[in-house]
Amino acid sequence: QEKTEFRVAWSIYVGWMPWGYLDDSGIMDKWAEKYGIDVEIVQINDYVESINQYTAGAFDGVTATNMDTLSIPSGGGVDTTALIVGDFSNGNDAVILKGEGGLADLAGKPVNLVELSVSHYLLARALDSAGLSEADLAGVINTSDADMIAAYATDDVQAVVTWNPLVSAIMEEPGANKLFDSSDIPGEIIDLMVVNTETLAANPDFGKALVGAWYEVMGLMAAGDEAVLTEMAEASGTDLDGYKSQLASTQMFYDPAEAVAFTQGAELPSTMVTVAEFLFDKGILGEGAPSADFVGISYPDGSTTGDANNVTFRFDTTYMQMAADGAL
Amino acid sequence: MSFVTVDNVFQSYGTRPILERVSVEVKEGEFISIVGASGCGKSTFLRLLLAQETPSRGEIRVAGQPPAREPGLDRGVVFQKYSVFPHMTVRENVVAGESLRRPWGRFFGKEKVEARKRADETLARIGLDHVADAYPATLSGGMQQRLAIGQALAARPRILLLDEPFGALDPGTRLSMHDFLQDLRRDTGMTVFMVTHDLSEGFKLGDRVLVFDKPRWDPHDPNAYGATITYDFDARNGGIPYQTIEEDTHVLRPA
Amino acid sequence: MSFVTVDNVFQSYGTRPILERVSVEVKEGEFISIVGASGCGKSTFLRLLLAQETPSRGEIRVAGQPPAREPGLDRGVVFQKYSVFPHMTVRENVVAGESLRRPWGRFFGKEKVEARKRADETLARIGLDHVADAYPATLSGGMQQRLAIGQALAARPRILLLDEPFGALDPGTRLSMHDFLQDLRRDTGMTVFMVTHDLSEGFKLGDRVLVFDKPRWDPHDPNAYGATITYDFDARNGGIPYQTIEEDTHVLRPA
Amino acid sequence: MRWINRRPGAALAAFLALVPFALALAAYMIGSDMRLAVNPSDKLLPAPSSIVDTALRLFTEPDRRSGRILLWHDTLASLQRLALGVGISAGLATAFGLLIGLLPHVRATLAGFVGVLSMIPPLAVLPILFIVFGLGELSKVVLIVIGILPFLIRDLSQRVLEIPREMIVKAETLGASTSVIALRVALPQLMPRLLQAVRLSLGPAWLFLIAAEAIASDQGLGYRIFLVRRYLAMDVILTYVAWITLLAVIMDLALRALSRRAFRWTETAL
Amino acid sequence: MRWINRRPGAALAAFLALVPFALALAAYMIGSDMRLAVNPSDKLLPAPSSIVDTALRLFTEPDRRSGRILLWHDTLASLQRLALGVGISAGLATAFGLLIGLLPHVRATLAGFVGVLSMIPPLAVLPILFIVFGLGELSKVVLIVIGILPFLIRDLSQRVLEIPREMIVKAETLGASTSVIALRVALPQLMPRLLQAVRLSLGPAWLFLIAAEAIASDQGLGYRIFLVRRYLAMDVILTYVAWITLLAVIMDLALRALSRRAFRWTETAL
Ligand SMILES: Nc1ncnc2c1ncn2[C@@H]1O[C@H](COP(=O)(O)OP(=O)(O)OP(=O)(O)O)[C@@H](O)[C@H]1O
Ligand SMILES: Nc1ncnc2c1ncn2[C@@H]1O[C@H](COP(=O)(O)OP(=O)(O)OP(=O)(O)O)[C@@H](O)[C@H]1O
Ligand SMILES: [Mg+2]
Ligand SMILES: [Mg+2]
Repeated sequence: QEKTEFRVAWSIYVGWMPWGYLDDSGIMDKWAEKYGIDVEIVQINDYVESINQYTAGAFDGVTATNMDTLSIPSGGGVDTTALIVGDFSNGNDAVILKGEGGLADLAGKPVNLVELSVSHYLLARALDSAGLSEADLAGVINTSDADMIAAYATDDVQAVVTWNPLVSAIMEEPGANKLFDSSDIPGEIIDLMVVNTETLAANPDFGKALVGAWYEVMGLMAAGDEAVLTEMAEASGTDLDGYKSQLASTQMFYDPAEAVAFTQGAELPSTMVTVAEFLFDKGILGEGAPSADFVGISYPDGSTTGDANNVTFRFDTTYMQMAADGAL
Repeated sequence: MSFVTVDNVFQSYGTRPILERVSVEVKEGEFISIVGASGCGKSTFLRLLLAQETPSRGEIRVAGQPPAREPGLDRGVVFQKYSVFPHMTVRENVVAGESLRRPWGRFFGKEKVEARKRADETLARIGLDHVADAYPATLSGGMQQRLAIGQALAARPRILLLDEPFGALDPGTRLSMHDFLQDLRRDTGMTVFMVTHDLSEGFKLGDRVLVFDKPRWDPHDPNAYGATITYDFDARNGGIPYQTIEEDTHVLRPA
Repeated sequence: MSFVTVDNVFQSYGTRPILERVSVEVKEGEFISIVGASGCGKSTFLRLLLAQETPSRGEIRVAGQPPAREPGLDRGVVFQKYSVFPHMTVRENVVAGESLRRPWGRFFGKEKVEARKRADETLARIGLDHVADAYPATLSGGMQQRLAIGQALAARPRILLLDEPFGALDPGTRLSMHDFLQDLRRDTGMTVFMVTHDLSEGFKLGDRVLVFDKPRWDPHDPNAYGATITYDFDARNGGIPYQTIEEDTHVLRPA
Repeated sequence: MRWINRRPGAALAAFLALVPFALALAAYMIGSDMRLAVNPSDKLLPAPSSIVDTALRLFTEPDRRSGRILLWHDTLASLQRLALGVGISAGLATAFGLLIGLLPHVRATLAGFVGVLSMIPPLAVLPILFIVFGLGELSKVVLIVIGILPFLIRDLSQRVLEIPREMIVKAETLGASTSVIALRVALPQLMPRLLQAVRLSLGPAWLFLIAAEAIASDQGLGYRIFLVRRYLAMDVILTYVAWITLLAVIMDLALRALSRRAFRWTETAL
Repeated sequence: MRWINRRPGAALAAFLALVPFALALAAYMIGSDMRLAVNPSDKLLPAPSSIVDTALRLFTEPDRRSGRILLWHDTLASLQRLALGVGISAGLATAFGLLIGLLPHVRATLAGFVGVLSMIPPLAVLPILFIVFGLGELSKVVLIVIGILPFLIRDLSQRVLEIPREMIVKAETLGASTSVIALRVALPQLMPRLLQAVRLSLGPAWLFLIAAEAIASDQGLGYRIFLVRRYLAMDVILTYVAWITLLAVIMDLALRALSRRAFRWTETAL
């Protein structure tokens, strides 16, 4: 239904820091005013909680990865549209071993990671590439991201999978050995701004305002505006250099046209199928899910993967295209 | 004419009988002392008089009214402990004797001023005017009990029930409390029931002394039977019956 | 020859004097009753005798020994409450009278069997053999105090201190406890100090009755001075001094 | 008659006791119905029937991957940690409670320190715990200990101080040394209070257990709840929460029964 | 002389009280030195001097972005939530405590329910709380309330039940109705217990506040700790922990002083 007040949640992560900036700087308000609506941007510390809140209907949009969008809101029957494809991880996520060795040496070792997260997915892909499976490990130990660095410092921990800024902090420790990172599977871990499909359909202005504000900040970042970057760096708890190094391993789509091209690319459907299979294998798609194809995903060209009668995850380039065309 | 009528009252807790066949008639204005061995049911009898409990059988009527179902304004009470409100000053405690019956439990405005004046008169009479603004905890045991009696009287009950009111006081204080109580009685002519452990106290103050004891006794099960009134002495004639009783005190000894 | 010597003892709490210039000599085997108004320092005096507290000035010697610094085996004590161990059975309480001085507080093996036998004898003597395996909480007040005294005696102290041992008992039980205590004394010939609120009890049991009171009195500050021994009666001659004393009881009345 | 003097009969009391539970259930069912009407695959408030299905499955069906029934496995792991944490705390608290309560020197030394320790929010110092105690079982047990020990020590030392001085003096006159007083007089009287304090601290103990399991673990009730939160499996979460609540209630009742059994001497006369 | 009878003098007592703090500090300094010797940029146990530097900075230097001194800002936000949560709980607990303690019918209805509620681990139902109460200030306050209210209700209703029956009977004989008994007799006597119960529940209240702020917030002491925990900025964390501890100690002392002031009637005679 139509409305004029919207709430969007975001959590702290390299590629999502612009959401904090466009709220603080007033850019969001400017764009919202332009379309005669009101958008509240809410920062939530706990990433999973932000997605849960969105799924429960407390927010109209949320920042999430492609994988978590598929498993939580889409798996939970909330029809969700990927409004903005902001970046993909290009080294931001990594498998790190304490000491010398390669992927094969993970066999028989416990691995600490946030279970069922993109880290878990990355590990599965890494093991795949080395011809191993999770069963070859001594186990995966669910470890909160907030405590990953402290955990790494203990003797119990031999290998971790995690994301930035934790990766850069851990790599500073002597002996940290990066075995595999997301640059080895480019384009598979995608950071999105997803919104409720019905809300978006009823309120196109909401989509326009969000996209417009986002790409204004993208422009500033692309231009290397240090004041902007510094503010983002500090909001994420690090400094300019730290933030820049994180950005280096993030494939940001500063230009909406690039995002459109990526979303329309032929790789995306096969990536999503791999992700769905991973989720099904872990039992995340729920007990009602008879197969990995339970949830349908549609793509900009109208094609779908999974159950075409149960499409709840839509990649839609309409609004990014408008930004690319300067039509906002 | 009988003012308080106790008619064939039984009381048990669970299956255990405490009181059996208790019947007694009391005239208005009489002072009844109640004595008996520890645990024989004296306090229970007082609770029944107070209507705090309902007897298992039989009934208790006051002034011919139907039996009361809960404690109320017509019966005042003073226990050995906890008979004044610790969070109120001495004066507030006396005012509470009149004000608690009000919807908010308080007086307001002019009424309040008047109630305080009446309270101060009562305090002067019971000799507590010099500590009117103190809290009860700072008073000696004797002063606390004096206050408790003053507070109970401020509500103008028709019957006053006292459960070992002087049990925790030392002998000197006790004697002065006797004088105090006798004076008050002279002034008000109230009907009083007083439980005491001290026979001489009972005879000194009472018009009648009721002795509670178990008339039947099962040596294998001491709790099989309840107590009843085994003696009802006329005690008006000073200390004389006390001498007579002395020979009978074995009924007061615990088995 | 003096067995217990109290020599010019003062005791204050903070700046408040409780006892002043207390001196008294007691022969071995004497029974000393101590009376006085509530709060005048009777229990304090007993604590000093017990060496639970050290006097601010003066000293207390027993059998010519240097003043004790803490309670020990030579002084037994019974308080009004809390004088038996609630978590031990009646028999264990009596055994504890002998065993607590051991390194582990227990007897083992043969010693244990013997101690139990001795305890059962004591229990028979104090009339508690039928409840040997009960816990104190299930006993009446009188039986608890009898046990407390039995336990104290099991340790064979040279002096026995009693602080209102019968204060919480009803008159019947009290009388039988008097008999009990008098029997015990005849058997053991112990030196006893007993604080009581009941003058007649003091005179009945004691060889001497010490009266504590404040000899000086400041009407503006009732706490300015401490109490001392104002009378030291010879009470051996039955109840006769009691009659004499009656006229003096005003010293026992609280101000 | 005043309401204060009216007592419900046994039948009415039983009925009244059920009312709030029935109301809570009804409120849940209405909420769940409303959400499911809008989105039939809503995960937030699953229908009671589907919770029951899930619960049955969790309690009986082995996990596909490991072949173990995870719920029992998690329960065992958590109870073990809880028992260890609470047991160690109770032991330490008894020792420290006796020392602080009985010995003025120890009291002067430790009372203030324990008071300040009890004010430190344990969750905030987790990283240090990890380093010192590792990430294994030990750190979870230690978090529980750190979480409840200061409270237990404060409570128990207070209880020791409340033992009537008369009783300790009596023991002294029977020749008891400090250690005999501690072992034979104070300790037995402390035991019922210990059970009571343990009952009180089980709530916080569960809390810290869940927090510890949420942070680094591969089994346990708290682990599972926080894991399935990742896909909002409220049916699983609710089952686990109900199960934890049931366990907590059972433990509480068991401790109460134990306390009545073991310490008959605390019962007063008829 | 037995140790049980030996008392330290005032000077010795003061010294002894400092000993454990000094030992703790020394242990920290040694640990820190050891780690820093191996890795000079170790973050886990920063040198005390660098903690002091950080603390000074946190307390005095405004944040560049917002121009506010974050620590004061966080403190204000957290204290507000804490005060609201504890205040609301205290109010509700007083009302329910009076009702449950005085009225047999309410007791029959609610006592069991509150008992079961108090066994539910609040952290496990966090997601539901956030959905029902939103993510604003309300949900943080509500988590505190849910965390401590059942305990407070149980404690206070117990205290009401402990009011000597004699006193209530006395009020009845003075003609007091149920509501007058509640307001004029039970309530004033409950107040000192309420303050005491609030003191006891401040610890859990802090815990829940920190947990709530860790999940959804953009200011507050707990938020900051969790934010910087990702970078293991132990200097900041330790400063915040020390600050929280100090605040908790001050609150505890203040409540104790208030209780002594406000309820002079609880003091016994000289
Ligand atoms: N509410 C109750 N439930 C069960 N038993 C009770 C109850 N109240 C009292 N009793 C028992 O009833 C008996 C009589 O008690 P009551 O208090 O009337 O005795 P009493 O004569 O006043 O004794 P005392 O002189 O010690 O005050 C006692 O054995 C007591 O244990
Ligand atoms: N440890 C203490 N610190 C301060 N004052 C004390 C202490 N112990 C007792 N007092 C005070 O000393 C005075 C004497 O107390 P004590 O107990 O010796 O009196 P008592 O004669 O035994 O009175 P009672 O007949 O009531 O037992 C009392 O006013 C009491 O308040
Ligand atoms: Mg009685
Ligand atoms: Mg005394």
